[in-house]
Order: sequence, then C-alpha cells, then structure tokens
Amino acid sequence: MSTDYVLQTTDLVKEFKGFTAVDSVSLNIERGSIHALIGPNGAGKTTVFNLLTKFLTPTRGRILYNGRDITTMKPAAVARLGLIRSFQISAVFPHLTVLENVRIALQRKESNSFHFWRSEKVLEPLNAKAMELLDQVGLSEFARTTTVDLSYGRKRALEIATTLALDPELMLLDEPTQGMGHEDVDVVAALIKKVSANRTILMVEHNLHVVSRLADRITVLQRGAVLTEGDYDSVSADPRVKEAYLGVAADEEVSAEGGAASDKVEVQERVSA
Amino acid sequence: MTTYGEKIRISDLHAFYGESHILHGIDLNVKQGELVTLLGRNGAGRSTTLRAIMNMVGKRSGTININGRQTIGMASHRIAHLGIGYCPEERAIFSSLNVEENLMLPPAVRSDGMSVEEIYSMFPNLYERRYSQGTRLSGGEQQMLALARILRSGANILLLDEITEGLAPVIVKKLGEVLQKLKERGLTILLVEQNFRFAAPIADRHYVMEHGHIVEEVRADELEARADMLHTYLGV
Amino acid sequence: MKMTKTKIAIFVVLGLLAPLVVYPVFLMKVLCFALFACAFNLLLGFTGLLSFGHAAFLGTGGYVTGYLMINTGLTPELGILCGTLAAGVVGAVYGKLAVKREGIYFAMVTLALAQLLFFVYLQAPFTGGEDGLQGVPRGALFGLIDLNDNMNLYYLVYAIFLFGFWLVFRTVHSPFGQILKAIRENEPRAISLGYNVTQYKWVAFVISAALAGLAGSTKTLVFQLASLNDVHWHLSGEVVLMTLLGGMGTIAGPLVGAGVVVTIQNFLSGGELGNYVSIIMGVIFIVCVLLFRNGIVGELQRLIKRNFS
Amino acid sequence: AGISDDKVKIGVLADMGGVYADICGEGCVTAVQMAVEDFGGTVLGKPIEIVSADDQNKPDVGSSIVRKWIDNEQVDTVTGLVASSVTGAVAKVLTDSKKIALISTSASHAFTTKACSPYNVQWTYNVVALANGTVKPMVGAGKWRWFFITADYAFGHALESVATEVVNSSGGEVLGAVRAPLGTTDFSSYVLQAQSSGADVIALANAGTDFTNSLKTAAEFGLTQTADVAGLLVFTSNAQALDPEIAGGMKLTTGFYWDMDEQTREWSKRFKERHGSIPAMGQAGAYSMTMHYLKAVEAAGTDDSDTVIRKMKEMKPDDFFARNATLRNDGRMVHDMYQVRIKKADERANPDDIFAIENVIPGEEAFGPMLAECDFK
Amino acid sequence: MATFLGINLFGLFGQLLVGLINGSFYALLSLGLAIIFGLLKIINFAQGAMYMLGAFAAWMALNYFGINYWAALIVVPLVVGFAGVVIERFLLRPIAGEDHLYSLLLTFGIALVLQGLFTQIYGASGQPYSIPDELKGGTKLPFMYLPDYRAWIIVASVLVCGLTWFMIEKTRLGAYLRAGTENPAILQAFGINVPLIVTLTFGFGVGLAGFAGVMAAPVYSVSPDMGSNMLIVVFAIVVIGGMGSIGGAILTGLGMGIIEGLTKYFYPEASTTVIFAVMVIVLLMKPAGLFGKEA
Ligand SMILES: Nc1ncnc2c1ncn2[C@@H]1O[C@H](COP(=O)(O)OP(=O)(O)OP(=O)(O)O)[C@@H](O)[C@H]1O
Ligand SMILES: Nc1ncnc2c1ncn2[C@@H]1O[C@H](COP(=O)(O)OP(=O)(O)OP(=O)(O)O)[C@@H](O)[C@H]1O
Ligand SMILES: CC(C)C[C@H](N)C(=O)O
Ligand SMILES: [Mg+2]
Ligand SMILES: [Mg+2]
Repeated sequence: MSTDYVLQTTDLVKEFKGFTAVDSVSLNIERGSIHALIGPNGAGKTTVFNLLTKFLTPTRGRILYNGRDITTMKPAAVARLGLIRSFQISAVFPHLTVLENVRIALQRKESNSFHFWRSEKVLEPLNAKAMELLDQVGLSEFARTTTVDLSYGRKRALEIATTLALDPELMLLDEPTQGMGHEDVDVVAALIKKVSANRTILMVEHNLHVVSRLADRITVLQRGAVLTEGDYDSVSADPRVKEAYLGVAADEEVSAEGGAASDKVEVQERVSA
Repeated sequence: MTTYGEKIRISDLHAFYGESHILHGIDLNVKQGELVTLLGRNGAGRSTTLRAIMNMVGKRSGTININGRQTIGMASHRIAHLGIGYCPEERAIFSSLNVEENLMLPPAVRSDGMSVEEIYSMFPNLYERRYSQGTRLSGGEQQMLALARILRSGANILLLDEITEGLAPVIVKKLGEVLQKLKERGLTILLVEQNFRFAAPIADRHYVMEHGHIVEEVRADELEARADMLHTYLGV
Repeated sequence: MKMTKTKIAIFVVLGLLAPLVVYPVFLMKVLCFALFACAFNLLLGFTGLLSFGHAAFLGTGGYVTGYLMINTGLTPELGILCGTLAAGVVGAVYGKLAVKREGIYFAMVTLALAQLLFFVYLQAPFTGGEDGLQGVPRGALFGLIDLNDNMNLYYLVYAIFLFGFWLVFRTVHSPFGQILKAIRENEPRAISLGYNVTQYKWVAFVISAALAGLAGSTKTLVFQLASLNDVHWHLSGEVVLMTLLGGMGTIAGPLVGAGVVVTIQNFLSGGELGNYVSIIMGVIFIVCVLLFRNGIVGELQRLIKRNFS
Repeated sequence: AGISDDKVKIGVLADMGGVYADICGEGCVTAVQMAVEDFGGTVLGKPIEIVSADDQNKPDVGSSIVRKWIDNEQVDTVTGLVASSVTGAVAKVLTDSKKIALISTSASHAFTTKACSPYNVQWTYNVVALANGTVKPMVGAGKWRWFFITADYAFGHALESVATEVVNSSGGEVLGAVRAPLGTTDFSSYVLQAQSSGADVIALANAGTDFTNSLKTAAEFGLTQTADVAGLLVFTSNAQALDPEIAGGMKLTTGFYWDMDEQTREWSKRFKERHGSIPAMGQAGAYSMTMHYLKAVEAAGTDDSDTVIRKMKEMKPDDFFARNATLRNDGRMVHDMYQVRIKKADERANPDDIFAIENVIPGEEAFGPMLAECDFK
Repeated sequence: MATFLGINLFGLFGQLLVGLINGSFYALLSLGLAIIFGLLKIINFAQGAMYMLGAFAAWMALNYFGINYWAALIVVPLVVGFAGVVIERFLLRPIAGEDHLYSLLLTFGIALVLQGLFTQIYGASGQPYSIPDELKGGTKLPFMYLPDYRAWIIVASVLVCGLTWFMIEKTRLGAYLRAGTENPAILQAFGINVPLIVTLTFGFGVGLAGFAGVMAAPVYSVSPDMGSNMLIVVFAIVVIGGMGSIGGAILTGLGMGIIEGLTKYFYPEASTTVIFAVMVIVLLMKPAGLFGKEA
C-alpha cells in the first residue's frame, strides 16, 4: 500500500439496545490530511467520534491507529498515543487560569504528575511553552484570566490550544465552529488550517463553508453508514448526498432530511438566486 | 397596553442561564391566528426565547404578556394553563412511558383539544405503536408524538422548536399542512425553525435573532425584497 | 487567606505555646480531629469526592497502633507508622472499589464499605469488640522520651499534625494537586487529555486514608484506647461536619471546623446537655447547608476579598 | 496529708439515657447525693462536691470524661461505673493517676481478678455471685442442658464463661451460645437459634433492656413454654417492666432488695421520694460505698488515695446494704446475696412488690475465694 | 428434630422466616428511598429518622391520645408524611438547584436533630409498645411457632409495596411521577404542578418509612436509634438494587432479608456483614446495581 493511513476502521458497528447507531463504518484517514465527517443529525458522527476515542466500546469491528489495534484500549491510553479529541460542548477547566489550562495538558508529558510531595513550582518551566501556545491562538493577553470569564469563541480557541499542547498526531474536532458568530468561524477555521501543519485532523462539521475551505477529504454518513466519500466537489455533486444531506433532490423537491447546514445552504441558494 | 387579539406580547426580555446572560432585551408580539417564526443561526437564542416564555430558564426579567396576563412571576405550570403548548427542541419523549401514556400525559389546559381519535387518525403510525415504549419510536415518530401530545391538551398558543428536524420529507410536508390547518382553526403559533423552506410559505412574519437580540422583523410579503439582509444574518 | 511566611510562623508559635494555657489533652484531641478533617478535605475539597466512610481509616489506624502497642511493646513512633500504613492499605483496597463511582454513589459506597469494616471490627477478636482496646501504653518516643507526660505527648502530636497539615498543603499545591483540580473541574476533559483519572483519584484516596489513619493512631496514643466509636459512621458524619463548617476546599477550614466542633462537644459532654450534642451538630449541618456553604474560613475569605480587592 | 484542693470531689459516671439508664443513671447520682447529704455535706471541714456525666455505655466517652475530671477538675474518686466495658477503660485511667474506682454496678469479675488493681473497689455483686446463686441450684434441680444468649461485651462474656464453668462443674452441659450486641432490638433470630438447640434452659446473660427485649421475644416465639428461660441478671426496674405473665416465677440472684426489712425499707422510701422509683441494687450499692469512702476519708484524715483505700479495707462496711460484709484486699466487697423469685400477678400487693426472697447466700459462698496475686495490702 | 443432610430444618426455616420479616422492613424503607431518589435525586439520610418517628408517633398516639395500633397504622404515616412535606417545602426546596451532596448533608443534619431530640426526651433505651390484642398468639407451623404479628408484618408490607408499585407503574399519577423523574422541567411546562408533586412524593416516601415505623413498634422496642441502625443497611440495599428502581428496591429488600436469614443459620458471625459483602460483589460485577440502568 502506498498511501499512509493514520487511522483505519474496519466494519465498525455500535448498537444501542437493538438500535444501530453506527453501521459497518470503514474509514481510512490519510496522514497529514484534514478529513471531515458530515451527515444529517443523528447520522452517527458523534458516536463514531466516541468510538474512536474509546468513550464508547464498539459492538463489532476494529480500529487501527498507526497500524496498531486500539479497539479495546482505555480512553486515557488512546490519548497518550497521540489521538486527542476536542468536545462538542466546550471543554475547559473553568476555574483554572487560561495558562493553567494549557499547562495541565503540557504536564502530561512530564513524569511528575503523581508527585504529590513536590511544589507546583516545578511546573514553572512549562510556562514558556504554554505562553507560546496561547500566542498561537491569540490568547496570550488572557493568560492570567480565570477561564470562566472568557467569551465563547475564546474558550473554543483555548480548547484548541490545550489540545495542541499534547502535540497530537491525530486531532479530532467535534463541530469546532458550532455556536459561533461568523467572525469567530473564520478565525477558528484559519486556526485549524494553521495548526494542521504536520498533523492529521478529523473533524465533524455542519458548516459546509468551513468544510469546503478546509477539508481534503469528506466522508458522508447517513443512518450510521457511509454514504459516500471523496473531496468536496465530488461529494457535493453526488445526488445521494444532495438528497440525504444537502436536501436538494434531483427534482428540486424540498427535503428536510438535512440538518442545520443544509438549510443554511438553501437560504444562501435562495437569497442569492 | 394589549390590543385585542394579541396573544403574546414580550418586551425588554432578558434571560440568563446561571451567570451567562443570553437574551438581551427581546421585544416581540404575536396576534391570534398568526404564525410567526424566529430565525437565526445556532445559539442565537431562539430556543431560549421559547424557554423564557415558559419560565424554564435560570432567571428572566422584562414583561411577557400571554392573553394580556403578565406572566413574568408565574410558575411554568400556571403559564401552561393559560393555553400554551410547548414542544421542546429535544422532543422530551419519556422513555419510562409508553406511547399512549406519553400522549395522555399533558393535562387538558383548555376544553377544546383534539380528541385521541382525531390525533390517531392524523398520525396513524402512533396508533399502531401506542403500546410501545416512547423512546423506541423512530425519530420521526417521536417528533409526531411530541407535537400530538400538545394538540390533545387543547392549547391554542403553540411554541414549536425545530419540529421538522430529522423528519422525512413526506412528514415535513404533512406537518406543513397540519400547521396550516391549525392556523385556520385560529391557533397562534410561534415557530423556531432552521428549515427556512418549510417555514417561509406558512409564516406571516419572521423575526431574525442574533446574539440574544432581535435584529430584524420581516413580513412574509417582504421576503424577496429583503433577501440580502437575510443572507447577511443567516448565510455563511 | 494567603499563607505568608509570617502567618505560618505566628501559627506555629501559637501552637507551641497553647498547652501552657489550655488543657493539653483537649488540644491533642482538637489536633487529631483537625488532622483527620484535613485528610478528609483533601478528598472532598480538593478532589470533589465526598467519602462518607472515613471513620474506617481513622479506626483502622487506631486499632492497629493500639494492638501493636499492647501486644508487641513497639515504640510509639513505630506503632503510629504501622497504624498509618494499615489505614493506607485499607484505603488502597476501598479506593479501588469506590473511585469507580461518582457523586452520591461514591458517598454511599464508601459509607457501606466502612460499615462492613465496622462489623468486622465489632466481631474480630483483636479489637476487643464493644469493650475496645483498653489501656494502650503510650510508651517512650524512640525509647527515650516518656510520653506519659502530657506535655511531651502534646509536642509529638503537634509535630505530627504539622506534618500532616504540611503534606495536605503540599499535595494540593503540587503537580499532582494540579491534576486533581483539573479532574474536579472537568473530568471528561482530563480523560481526553490522557490522564487516567481513576488512578489519580485513587492515589488521592490512599493519601487521605493514610493521613486519617495517622490521626487515628495518634488519637489512640493520646487516649490510650481504641474503640468502635472510632469506626462508627457517626464519626464519618462528624468529619464532614467539621470540614463543611470550617470551609471545604480551604486549607485552614478543617482545622477551624475541628476546633469548633470539638470545643462544642467538650463543652456539652458530661453535663445535662449531653444529648444536645447531636441536636446541635444537626442544626449546624442544616444551617451550614442552607446559609454558609463556604464554611467559616470560606466566608471569611469572601469577605476579605470583597472588602480589600 | 489533708484534703487536696480543699474539697473532696466525687465523680458519678453512669448511663444517663441508654439501655442501663434505669439501673444506674440519674438514680445513681441521686443515691450519691443522698450519701453526701447524710454524711453532712462536709468531711474534715471541707465541702464534698459531686459531678456527674453520661458515658453512653461507650468506653472512649467514659475514659475521656474521667481523664478530664482528674486532670482538670480535681476529682478524687469516681463512682457509678455501669457497663463493664466502660469501667474497664476508666479503671485503667484511674489506676494510672492513683485514684479510687468505686464500682457500684459493673458485674465483670475481672476488676478483682485478672484486671485487679489496688485502687479498684467493687461493691454490689459480680458475675461469680450471679452464676453461683442462680445457675447452680437450677442444674441441681435437673436442668442439664444449657444455651446462652449473651450480651456481646466484657460483661456478657464474663457472665457466660463463669456460668459455663458452674454448669460444667455441677454436671450439666452447655449446648452453645449466641452473642447479641449491646442494645439489640430484635432478638428473634437469636431466640430461634436458642430454640433449635433443644436446650432445657435458655440463659439470658444480658441485662437492662437487652434482658426485657430478649425475654419478650422468647415469649412471643413460644420459647417460654418449651424451655426454662433464666435471667442471670435482673434488676427490679426490668422485672417491673415485664408482663407478670411472662416473668412471674423466674428465679434469680440479687445483691439487694428494697423490701427486705425495716432498714432497707426506710432508706428505699427516702430514695423513692427523691427519685420516683424504688432503688435498684446498683443504686443502693452506690450509696453504701460512697458512705464507706467518706467515712474512710474522715478516719484517715486525708483524701490521699493510698491512705484512704487502706482505711476502707480496714473498716468493716455495715449498713442497710452491706450485711455480714468485709472489703477484701482485692477490692471485692463480700456480703450476703439473695436468691429471689419474681412474683406472679396475683401475689403482688402493689406495683413495687416484685421479688420474694427465697434464700440468703452467705458472701463467702457467693463470691468465692480471693486470688493471691490480687491481695493488695 | 427434622434434619436433612445434617441441616436442622427447623432452625433453617425459622431463620428464613425471620429474614423475610426483616426483609419486609428493608423493602418498605428502600422503596421509600428509591421513590424519593428517583424523583428528587435526593439521598434521604433522614429516612431512618422518619422510621423512628413513625414508631414514636405510634407510641405517643397510644400513650397520650389512646389511639390504638390499627388507627395508628393509618394516622401515623399521614403525620410523618406531613413532617416530610414540611421538610421538603422549607428545607430542601431552597437548595433544589445545588449539588445533590448538599441535600444528603441536609437530611443527615435532620436525622441528627430528630435522633438527638428523641434521645433527650425519651432516653436511648427505648419504650415498649405491645402487640395488638388481635394479633397476639401464634400459629404452630410444622417447623416453627410463627407469632401472628410477624406473619402480619410480611403480609402488610408486601401488600403496601405491591400497591405502591402498582400506583407508580400503572396509574396516571404514576405516569407523572415517572415522567418527572426523567424530565421535570418539561413536565411542568405541560401544566403539571411539579413542585407540588415533588413535595407530595417526598411526603409519600417518608410516609412509607412512618408506616414501617408503626409496623416495627411492637417487635423492635421504640428507640431513638432504631432508624440509624437500619438506615445504613437499607442504603447498601438500594445500592445493590440499583438506585431509583422501584421494583428493584422491593425485590432486593426482601431478598437481602432472606440472604441475611440464611447467613444467620449457616454462619452467624457473618450475618451483619453479608449485605455489605453482597454490595461489594454487585458493584464489581454490575456497577449500576442489579436493577439499575447503566449510567
Ligand atoms: N447512548 C445512546 N443510546 C441509544 N441511542 C443512542 C445513544 N447515543 C446515540 N444514540 C443514537 O444514535 C444515533 C446517532 O447519534 P450521534 O450522536 O452519533 O449522531 P450525530 O451524527 O453526531 O448527530 P448530530 O449531528 O445531531 O450531532 C442517534 O439516533 C442517537 O439517538
Ligand atoms: N442550559 C444552558 N446553560 C447555559 N447556556 C446555555 C444553555 N442552553 C443554551 N445555552 C446557551 O445560550 C445560547 C442560546 O442558546 P439557544 O438554545 O437559545 O440557541 P438557538 O438559537 O435555539 O440555537 P440552536 O440552533 O442551537 O438551537 C447559546 O450560546 C447556548 O450555548
Ligand atoms: C447495668 C448492668 C447490667 C451493667 C452490667 N452488669 C455490666 O457489667 O456491664
Ligand atoms: Mg453530534
Ligand atoms: Mg435551539
């Protein structure tokens, strides 16, 4: 095989009491790419994420990371291998300072995390690196702020900085632009682009604009199964995608299967028509 | 202050979840028999507006008049008894109840609600599955059930949050017809909707929300003319 | 309240002088319970885990120290060390079971496990059952300093307390403490950053259990007695009260809370007011929960913050 | 010599609200107060003070109170002393500080045998006397096979083991024993265990409400009809609390009964006026031994413990309680004990008319000999 | 004596029956806890105190007002339930939104106050309450003598548990309860007075404890600490059964009583610990409890 895959799944299945949320999904994520996972609400995107990061155990199927079988590993173990996720709901440590938030992540690589007999001053050498990361996401002036007081978009940025601190090989972003004003969306999209250098990113995103700008490759899920895969142009031209996700059937009938994104696209189409 | 026929009148409504201030002074009104939508991008505060009307947010201030009654200090079950039916975004079908129990759960808030027969004839799927557990229904069926149970209660002011989400086109179409019919019966509807195509043909007016403010009000007949504005607020 | 050098110095000196004014056995009791509460607070205040069975560790420390002192003629420092280790071992086992659960469930599980141990101690031959271990010799520290002298013993207890207090302080402000804080704030996020949170909670649990055992061992030496009361769930409730009253999640809170509670008990015990102890404790619980969830130290800190910054 | 701190202070440690409260709680405090008043309120010109406290039947509570009394409140001697578990812990503290323990109500014989101390004085009765007085005659009457329901602490263990020895040495057999924690409320499973043993006698080696509860349950499950139930330690207040149907006819041993003669009646009447109920044996004992202590202080001219205890042992106790009595060097007060029978309903002239005295056991016979190693001069 | 494989059957059946009787109390108490936990997410530490209150109320009713056992069986649960209503309304509601640990601590405080109060007034040793005349005596079974009152305990509590289960699982009111457990906010938005239901539910759960208290008065002596001793065991049972599961609480309560009875026969030393040991095992195998839903 010539292509280098960071992550591969084979026939991944997740059933919830008789309901199949993820149905034989086989994904191949190419090293160094930005890969997007899209699909209507309830298609199983978040569930796939949860399976990959081990927050859920697959009913069947296999997950290979760098050729290594991680199907039955614990979440923290997977994270230590460099497969790091961010959350759909903002995930920060609200009552720590911004700097401490990043430092918690940096600390993981240190060997002193169980050292309860030492002063936290031993962590100070990490501050410089933390500042550097905050700088990258434009948060350096907030380093001493308590995190609760940050605005939504900045929390999002902080979360990305925290994730970067782990120097992940594969970053999983679940709807990184959800709930953002469009200025924020652009900032975050640019940020993702910037940090994608030298690493692989798998993201769930409803905002097709972002997807079209960033994604090298797109997998469309529907009812738990892969509908199609390809780059933006080929995927968005696929009539099945149009029907199931974009909601524009061949005969231009209304389709409501699509979620938020499809309708935004439609409004756009309508108003710009 | 209330003109006759005005079912909902909200002014200077602020709402909070804990410390975070979500709605910053909303003003809106809905007249009897009107169908009004709230548009806006994710997180604009549309669901929060409906929840604030039901007194389901952390804290709220301002005035909310329902049928001319100030409700800002009222507990949410009393507000319901003013004739409001609320269909939440997350559907909230109860998994420990079967379909029929779910349907019968909301007590009648007015006497002229739809009868169970009427409802079953409108949604035959529900009749077929009336003894199965509420959450075993398909997403679409759950959505139908969520809507059906407030119709049965006799509410004549409906607050509907994203009722078309996840529904197959044919059901969406049917829902459109149902809403049209309800309107004809004189019911008042405040609709939060992402699916603009669904909302546009049946709505009388639209409010556009952003960051917890109402930024525009658009009548149905102005839609074409103000397409650019909508583009700015809703488009990408 | 920032722990400045001068404040610490004043605090230490006060402790050194206290027995000249106050009845030393009373002071030792306060110090033992303060240490117990500090240990408990490491879990509740700094890890977010409410253990409702901490008496199990206090009691284990006490029984093991008592048993060894009576039957083997060990010197007190070794007796205390063994008691502490034993409590740590029990803590390690119980911790493994308990840290898997969260919130209320954690509280219930620790409570039930502690009760299990209570019944074991009630029936085990080496604890003396209802009679307890009576007449534990205090012995001589390192075989040299006679601890039957209350003053000598006081300074030993004080030293032990300072050590425990320091250890809690150090743990909270250590690299490990940082992770605990992160876990308390947002557990799923800590997991996703690659931390094995159950492991961290477990270590915190073991430290806390061992320190509680240290408090129990010391208490046995002071009172020359280890009894079922030390493993009873009432005591587990009392330490919650001390911590809540003093201010959970504050370093000085448990000390203040223990001081207040022990003083009240001491004042009421014996006299006609004996039965009011439990009523008053209950009322304090209710008032704390309804009105001062931050506790005495917590409220003071808030006042200071509001007025001086 | 002389009186330390210019006063003689007596601590009364008792169970103020627990299972033994009726036996030696406030009643013991009243008895000690009466003794102090009868003595005149002062000794060698110095006032006599009383402090009292509730030990909740918990050794740690009791011993920390006593420690505080001695270190902080100049208490010279402690009396009351109810549950043997508490007394065990307290007596050690007292001995360490060379203070006299005036044990009125604890029954364990350990205080004058394996845990004996020059500072222990045990007055009213002990488990040896109970077993000798109650068990021996029953085995003699042909009740061979025994089963015990035992209070699970020092007292119960002591009583069970002494009684077992008596059963065995009298030619009987012990089929088994169950141990119920102090304060057990549901004795049904213990009673069933006793029942399925098939014994002739179910002996209750417990006391206070443990005794009444276990006897009631035994009656409820029909045990009283198929076997003899023997109460090894029954106080008047407990016998009073029971339905005469259930308790009537039971034979037992006691160290004192209020209605024995003029002397006992005179004191008991005064006690009842103050306390509201007739005295139980421990209460009478507490009075008697406090009196004896104060007399010894007066005679010795000091409250120094070593001198006083010597004096106490020299002087012969003699009052309405202590008949044919001596205080032995091991601290055991040896006096007459009584075999009594609980009266049936129709025999009772009034609610206080509970026991009928059947036999007087001379002290020597009841308490047995002194151990050589406990012979403190 | 009937024996089988060296087992004394009389003894065994006797212990099983006593186990079942204890199990009846466990079931009543854990049912009350489960109902309260289900709807309010409150671990009611005062449940034991309410049980004690029930027994004392029966005692006081008899001794102060001449109300007999049968009337007490109706009146006392109402009185105790009312006490619960007051507690919910004035103490628990103000902290409804806070961490659930606080409600646990608050009810713990209430338990301490009640227990202390009754110890102060009535002493720790307990008050006698006699078996109603109608149920004195007993029945001679082949293997044991069964006192009528003990038989009545089993019948009455199984009946009450069954009725409660039926009411919650099969009636409209029960539907409100179940729905309220899942999503109280939406239920209230449908026009149902959820705060009232919450208050009444708390009152009902506590009233069950009061009922158990009246049932217990004639067999266990009425004492201030009767509840606290029982409560911890009941907590363990609730953990074993799975928190909040109604049927689970009832079945586990009865089952644990029986297991305890068996242990009393085969290895009496372990009888006080067996329930906790079962709890540890269940937690290891099925963390959510036997009948609980996985979190
Ligand atoms: N724990 C669970 N138990 C039962 N069903 C579940 C569970 N989690 C998810 N599901 C179901 O699995 C399906 C897929 O859910 P998932 O959250 O993966 O969708 P998604 O593609 O991420 O949707 P969205 O765009 O709304 O985030 C849904 O129908 C959901 O109801
Ligand atoms: N329970 C809550 N606690 C705190 N913040 C909340 C809560 N619910 C919503 N929010 C925040 O309030 C804001 C408005 O949310 P709302 O649900 O009203 O948005 P919306 O316009 O309905 O969008 P959506 O398309 O997501 O439904 C968002 O920023 C959201 O994060
Ligand atoms: C009050 C008495 C029954 C006390 C008992 N004799 C004991 O020694 O513990
Ligand atoms: Mg999702
Ligand atoms: Mg919404």
